[in-house]
Amino acid sequence: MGKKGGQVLITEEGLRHDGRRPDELRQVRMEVDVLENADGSALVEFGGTKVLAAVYGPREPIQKYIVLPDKAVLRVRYHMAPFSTSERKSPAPSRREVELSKVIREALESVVLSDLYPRTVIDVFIEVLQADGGTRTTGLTAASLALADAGIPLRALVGAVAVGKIGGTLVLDIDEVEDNYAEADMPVGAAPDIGLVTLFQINGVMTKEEVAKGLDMALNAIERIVEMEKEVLRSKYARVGEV
Amino acid sequence: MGKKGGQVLITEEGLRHDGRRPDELRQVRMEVDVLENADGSALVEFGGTKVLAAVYGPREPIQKYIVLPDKAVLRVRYHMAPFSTSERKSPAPSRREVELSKVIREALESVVLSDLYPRTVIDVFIEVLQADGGTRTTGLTAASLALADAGIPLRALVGAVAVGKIGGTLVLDIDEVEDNYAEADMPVGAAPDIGLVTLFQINGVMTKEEVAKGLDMALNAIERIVEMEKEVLRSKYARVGEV
Amino acid sequence: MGKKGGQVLITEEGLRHDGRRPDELRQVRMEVDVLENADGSALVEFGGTKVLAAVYGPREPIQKYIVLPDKAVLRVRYHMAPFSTSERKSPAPSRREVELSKVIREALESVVLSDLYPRTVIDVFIEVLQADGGTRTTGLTAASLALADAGIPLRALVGAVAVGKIGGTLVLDIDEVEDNYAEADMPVGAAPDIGLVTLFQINGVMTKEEVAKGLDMALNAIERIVEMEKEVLRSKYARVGEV
Amino acid sequence: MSTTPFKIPIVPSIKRETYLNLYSRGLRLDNRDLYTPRRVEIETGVVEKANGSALVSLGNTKVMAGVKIEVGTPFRDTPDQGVLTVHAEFVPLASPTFEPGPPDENAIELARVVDRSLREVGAVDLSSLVIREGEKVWIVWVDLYILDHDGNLFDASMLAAMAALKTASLPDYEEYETGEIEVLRDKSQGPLKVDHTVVTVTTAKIGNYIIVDPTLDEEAISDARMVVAVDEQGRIVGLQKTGPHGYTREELERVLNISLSASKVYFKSLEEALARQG
Amino acid sequence: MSTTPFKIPIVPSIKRETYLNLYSRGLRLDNRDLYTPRRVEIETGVVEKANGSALVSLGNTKVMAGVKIEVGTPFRDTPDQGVLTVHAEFVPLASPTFEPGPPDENAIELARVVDRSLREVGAVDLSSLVIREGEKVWIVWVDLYILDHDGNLFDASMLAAMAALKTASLPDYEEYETGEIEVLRDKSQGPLKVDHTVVTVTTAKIGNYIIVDPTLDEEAISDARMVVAVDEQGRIVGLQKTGPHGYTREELERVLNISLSASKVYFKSLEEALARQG
Amino acid sequence: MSTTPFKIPIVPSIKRETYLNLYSRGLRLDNRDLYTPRRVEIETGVVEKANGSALVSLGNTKVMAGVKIEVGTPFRDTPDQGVLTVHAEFVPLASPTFEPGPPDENAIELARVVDRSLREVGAVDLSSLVIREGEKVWIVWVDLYILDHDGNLFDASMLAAMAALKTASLPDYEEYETGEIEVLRDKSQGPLKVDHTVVTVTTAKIGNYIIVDPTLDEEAISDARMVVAVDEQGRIVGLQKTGPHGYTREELERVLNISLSASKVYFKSLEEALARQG
Repeated sequence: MGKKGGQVLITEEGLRHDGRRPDELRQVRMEVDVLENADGSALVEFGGTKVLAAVYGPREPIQKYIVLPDKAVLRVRYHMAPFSTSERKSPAPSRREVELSKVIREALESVVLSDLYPRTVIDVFIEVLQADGGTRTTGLTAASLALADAGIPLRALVGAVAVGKIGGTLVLDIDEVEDNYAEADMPVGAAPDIGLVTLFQINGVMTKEEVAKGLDMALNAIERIVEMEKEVLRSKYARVGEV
Repeated sequence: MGKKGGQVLITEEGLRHDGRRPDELRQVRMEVDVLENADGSALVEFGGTKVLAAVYGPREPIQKYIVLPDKAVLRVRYHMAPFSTSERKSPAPSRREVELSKVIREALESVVLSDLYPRTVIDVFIEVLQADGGTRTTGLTAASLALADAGIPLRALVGAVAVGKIGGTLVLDIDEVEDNYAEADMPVGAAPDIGLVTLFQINGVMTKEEVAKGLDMALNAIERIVEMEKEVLRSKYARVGEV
Repeated sequence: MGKKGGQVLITEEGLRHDGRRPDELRQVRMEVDVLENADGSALVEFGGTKVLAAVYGPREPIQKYIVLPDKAVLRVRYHMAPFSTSERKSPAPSRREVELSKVIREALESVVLSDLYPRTVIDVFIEVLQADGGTRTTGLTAASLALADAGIPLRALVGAVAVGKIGGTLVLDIDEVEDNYAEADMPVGAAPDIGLVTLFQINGVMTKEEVAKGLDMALNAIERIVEMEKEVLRSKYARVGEV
Repeated sequence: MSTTPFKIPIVPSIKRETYLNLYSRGLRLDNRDLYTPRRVEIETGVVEKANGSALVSLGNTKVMAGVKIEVGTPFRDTPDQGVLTVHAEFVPLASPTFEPGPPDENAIELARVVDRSLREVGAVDLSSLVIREGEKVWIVWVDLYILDHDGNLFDASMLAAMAALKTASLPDYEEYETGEIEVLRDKSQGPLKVDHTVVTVTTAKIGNYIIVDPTLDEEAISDARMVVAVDEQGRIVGLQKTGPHGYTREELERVLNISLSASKVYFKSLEEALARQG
Repeated sequence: MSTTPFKIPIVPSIKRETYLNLYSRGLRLDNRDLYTPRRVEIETGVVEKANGSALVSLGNTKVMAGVKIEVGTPFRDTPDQGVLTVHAEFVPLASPTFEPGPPDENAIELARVVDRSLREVGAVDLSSLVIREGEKVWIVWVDLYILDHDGNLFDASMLAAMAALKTASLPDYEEYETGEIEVLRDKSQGPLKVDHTVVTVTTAKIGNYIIVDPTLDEEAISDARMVVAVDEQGRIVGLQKTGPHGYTREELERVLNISLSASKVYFKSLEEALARQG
Repeated sequence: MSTTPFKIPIVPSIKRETYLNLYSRGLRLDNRDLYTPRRVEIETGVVEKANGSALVSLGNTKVMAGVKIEVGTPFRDTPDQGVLTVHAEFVPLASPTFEPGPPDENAIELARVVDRSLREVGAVDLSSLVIREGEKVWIVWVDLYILDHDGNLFDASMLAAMAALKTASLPDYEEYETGEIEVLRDKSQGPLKVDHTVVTVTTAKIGNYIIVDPTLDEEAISDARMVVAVDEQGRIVGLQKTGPHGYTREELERVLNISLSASKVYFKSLEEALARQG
């Protein structure tokens, strides 16, 4: 039952290697407006995973030919700092980073009201400062906050979290140790206020029933994550209001 | 007499390792209109060598600055599929592929009536699916057919074949095994209807007399190859006519 | 006192491994107008170090977007020939070459009267043909000569030389052997006629007093170097005048 | 950096209306119903020089897969396993929008989804690919070559990869005293050991409709697509949402059901092709 | 090819006048005097996965440094020494003018100046980094990550590099019979051996004024800058003139004096931060 | 992708007429006849750090060749041979049309034609370059550096390569107990073993004329060019048609005759230069 390489991943009491219950998130920390130059920025931490996101735009791109006549073009870069991983990561973008940049961009496309800004680009830069599992979901959450912080009109906020399957048990928000031994990893990103799942992947083997149960766990948690996002944005605007 | 590495390349009877006579082509197969999206396409096989060519254009290029005011720009890419060779080939273009793209483009420049389409590009994409000797000549033949299939006006059709020198004997249409042991390899491409040789290379050591004799062999064969091209194109148009 | 790896770098008499005194330059050779196509060119040798520089421009760049409305853009490439170094150097630009291209460009920016040629570029290409220490200073000297040879108006000519610190002794114009054992290397480029130091680096450990003394040595030598530059340019124009 | 596609022609809304209208009557432009893939043709052994190969047509979409098996070094953390690598090329002859150059984000996504779907379920038995543990293993290269693009590259590519792998043979080798391994390309040790069969089912969401195996035109008007990888036991062995829009919770359930059901068509096509080959 | 910057907005001459006016009264826009750096904040241990790390704020400029220590091969001509490598990324979130892609000439110059200033004085004891002479040594990677650019990246980067190195610990390892080395990332052998402390002091020349620690606005109106690296003994351990203009002989003397004096502020900030960490 | 050159200025047809007119009288603009190359100057030993070097002027065309000999690994299929590698750089100082960057198709074609012409006839005795069979051999790098481009880079490059190779010396080496080889760059084992001398003769076809050694202006108005490599025995050891147009069967015969005849001029220049060199 989830015991590989000498590591007990789920105890007899049903607790995880770090003491969490199956449906428990790691400690989540969110902060917005953490950078000076960017139009919007956010730092989001899920346990040991730390991700910074910054937004520039809407602005005119240097390469004029990439604009669209009827809406803003969204550009997203998901990138890992060389010191963010166990072994030093080369700063050149890996195939994994290329794929995740696309997956995160497509998870944001439907919430950004890009029709309001034709002939511009909106740039979202995501930097993973420390990777301990769930970097794409943490990155998507940070990107959503940074977009809101930049004042870009959004249909809804997006939150994200991964569900893992370990020794047949579904667990929420898996960390790197768990991910290494999981039978499946299912990252989910959603905008609960408009009822849409905008990021969805499965890596591993699951039954249809497990997928359904995992989706429930993830969506439930995402509601709480998006509530936290709202709280953080509210307190920022409160703070701004006070000045 | 052409016996290296335990391989008898020319028997006492003057036959080659696959039973061909010195001036015999491998089995040649040609087909046009094999792809849906391309404006013209062709698949040509010389024995185990299989090459696909596709033509797009005349069309406007994305990079506007490459056009010419008085004629179409011809762009040719000769490329080998990673699985086409004995050892897997990296898909990044090699120096050899860069050179052969140029050699094939220059072999086509004089037959394409590019003056008819100023400010456009005509793209010719050649993919070697299986390499068993003579890929450049097979590729040029396929490109000629694909251009005709695309309806691009041509001064004449081009056909091509290589002559090899093995143990002092000149042989037509050498395959990979023969090429590995040949003293020289002489690819020739020509447009017999206008009497022009448009591709000509020698790799190896030959006397002036051998070159002359080899050219005769090649040009003789190319007449037959171009006849086959015409036949294939005729039956296609016949077929189209019937519809 | 400067004796490492069995090599005596400064003798008891205060002479260097090649017999020079501490404040003595290597044999310097300068020639201008050595290339046909370039608008200006120069070959400069300091001992075994040989550097060729060529200037094209002011001219319109192919990429139109790089121009400036109020002055010429200066582009400088410092590059080493593959055969210029002990071990063959890959022709792809190294990080060192990128940095030195910038350092040399910035050493030229203040002497080129670029305001006279808005919307153009001036290209300076520096090729190190043989590297025996002091290639950046020799390159800057050659670039200055080539600019003058191209007829580009300059505020002043630039000359350059490096000072090294070996076993505590400051020595002028260090060569590669000395550089390998030096405690510090201080390349200096200056335009004596307008009293400006335009290239200045220190690699190694020096006291403030050593820096001051080294600067004196370098600037003193640079006056002589610039005199040579003028002489070479004068005889060229004299020659031209005679024709 | 991933960028909103800006080169794609804007689809006239009239076209989308036409399609939606058809869907409302359970029909499609090519006379299929909403949940049936196009005609599948699978030919194997098309490149004799490869250790395995297949040419798959899915309607007008054509994908070639070639399997090459070479000797290499195992990954450090799996010294007792061979290596499986999937690579995809969108060669420019396949579409007016493809350009020469290194794989773009679409080609990379395609290769990685196929790769993960094979890897996670252990489709190829990597432990059977060890020559000398920790030192020399077989590297299985699967190269996907898109030859004609009329939509749904995922399903066609996965079918091609699977057909090529299931008909691939492992080359023999000779080991020299120096430890050097020479591959005997013309001699086979027997078939490559493939433990599971995987297909993907791609559906597009267009308005409120979920349709199986979209054509290029349908992809252009779709809101999003879902690629569901399924093994011969009906387990989900991979999944990727792709495209700009989202799905409701209820739509996700429908997509899974439709995909699991449609997967049977692909399994049947594969079986028949391999039996013919057999 | 190095090109005159052409994307930088032209600074209105009126702005420059305003600054010069302030300088003439010994003042700056942010109320500093000419020779005092902005407020320095140094936080270490910010990335637990790195062997050493630091986040430095110099006014609104923010730089993160991460030290990773890996096993590798020594250079051929120094078989008895480990390797120190400094790399800088101008990540695009730090400034509207930074673009994704490989390091440009500015990032390369920054990394190389920091690298040389550490290397030439022997700041890190490379001889303590040998595992098996000529074969296996520790490679110390210092990655500088610019997070917010408000001028003077050199000084902030050097402080971050130094703080990360001085708080870095060397991982333990296990040596197998095969000679293979496995890094035990969770176990430490003790601190990395750092023999010297280096800071850089960047001054800008604006008109006739030399000012310490320029902001981004001050860099935009400056004629040239000088980066002077100083060690704890007050020795000059590196120097780089950067920017398009030149210096008179007399200005160079002033710059050196000002820099040596200002270096003490940075040394104090470093000491305090490391003591707190202690 | 190879593209019809689009940056080259269109040659006014009047210019072509002028040249054709001259040719009809057996003359050229620089007073040569149709079949004589320009004045050849060959200087060897111009880069002392290289193992061999030469600077060749062919009229106003200038090419430098440097030979560097390093220790490396043989190709797997030729364990008993050293390696010869030819590389060409069109450095931007040579022509207003050359740009910095990796070699383009013209530079690659040039290098490959020179390489093949040397390799196919066995000009350099590769079997004399083995240090330890299958493990360590000498790699001979020939780097062609175009310094001034006034047409016919092929012939000038081949002359430079040949002069550099024929004056190159093989460095000595020391073998350590570990098997490591150290190159003793300052000591020579003796000359590099060169068994054959090869030159190329480039002709241009302009209208009905075939002319030897075209200048840049003549290349611009030419229909096509032929590069014929010839060895000291008068054998054809390589050939490359280059340029957009074709040749009749009869023209090919003429080209071969003209080229074989003109090759003698180049051989003589080479011999004289090498004799002078001693």
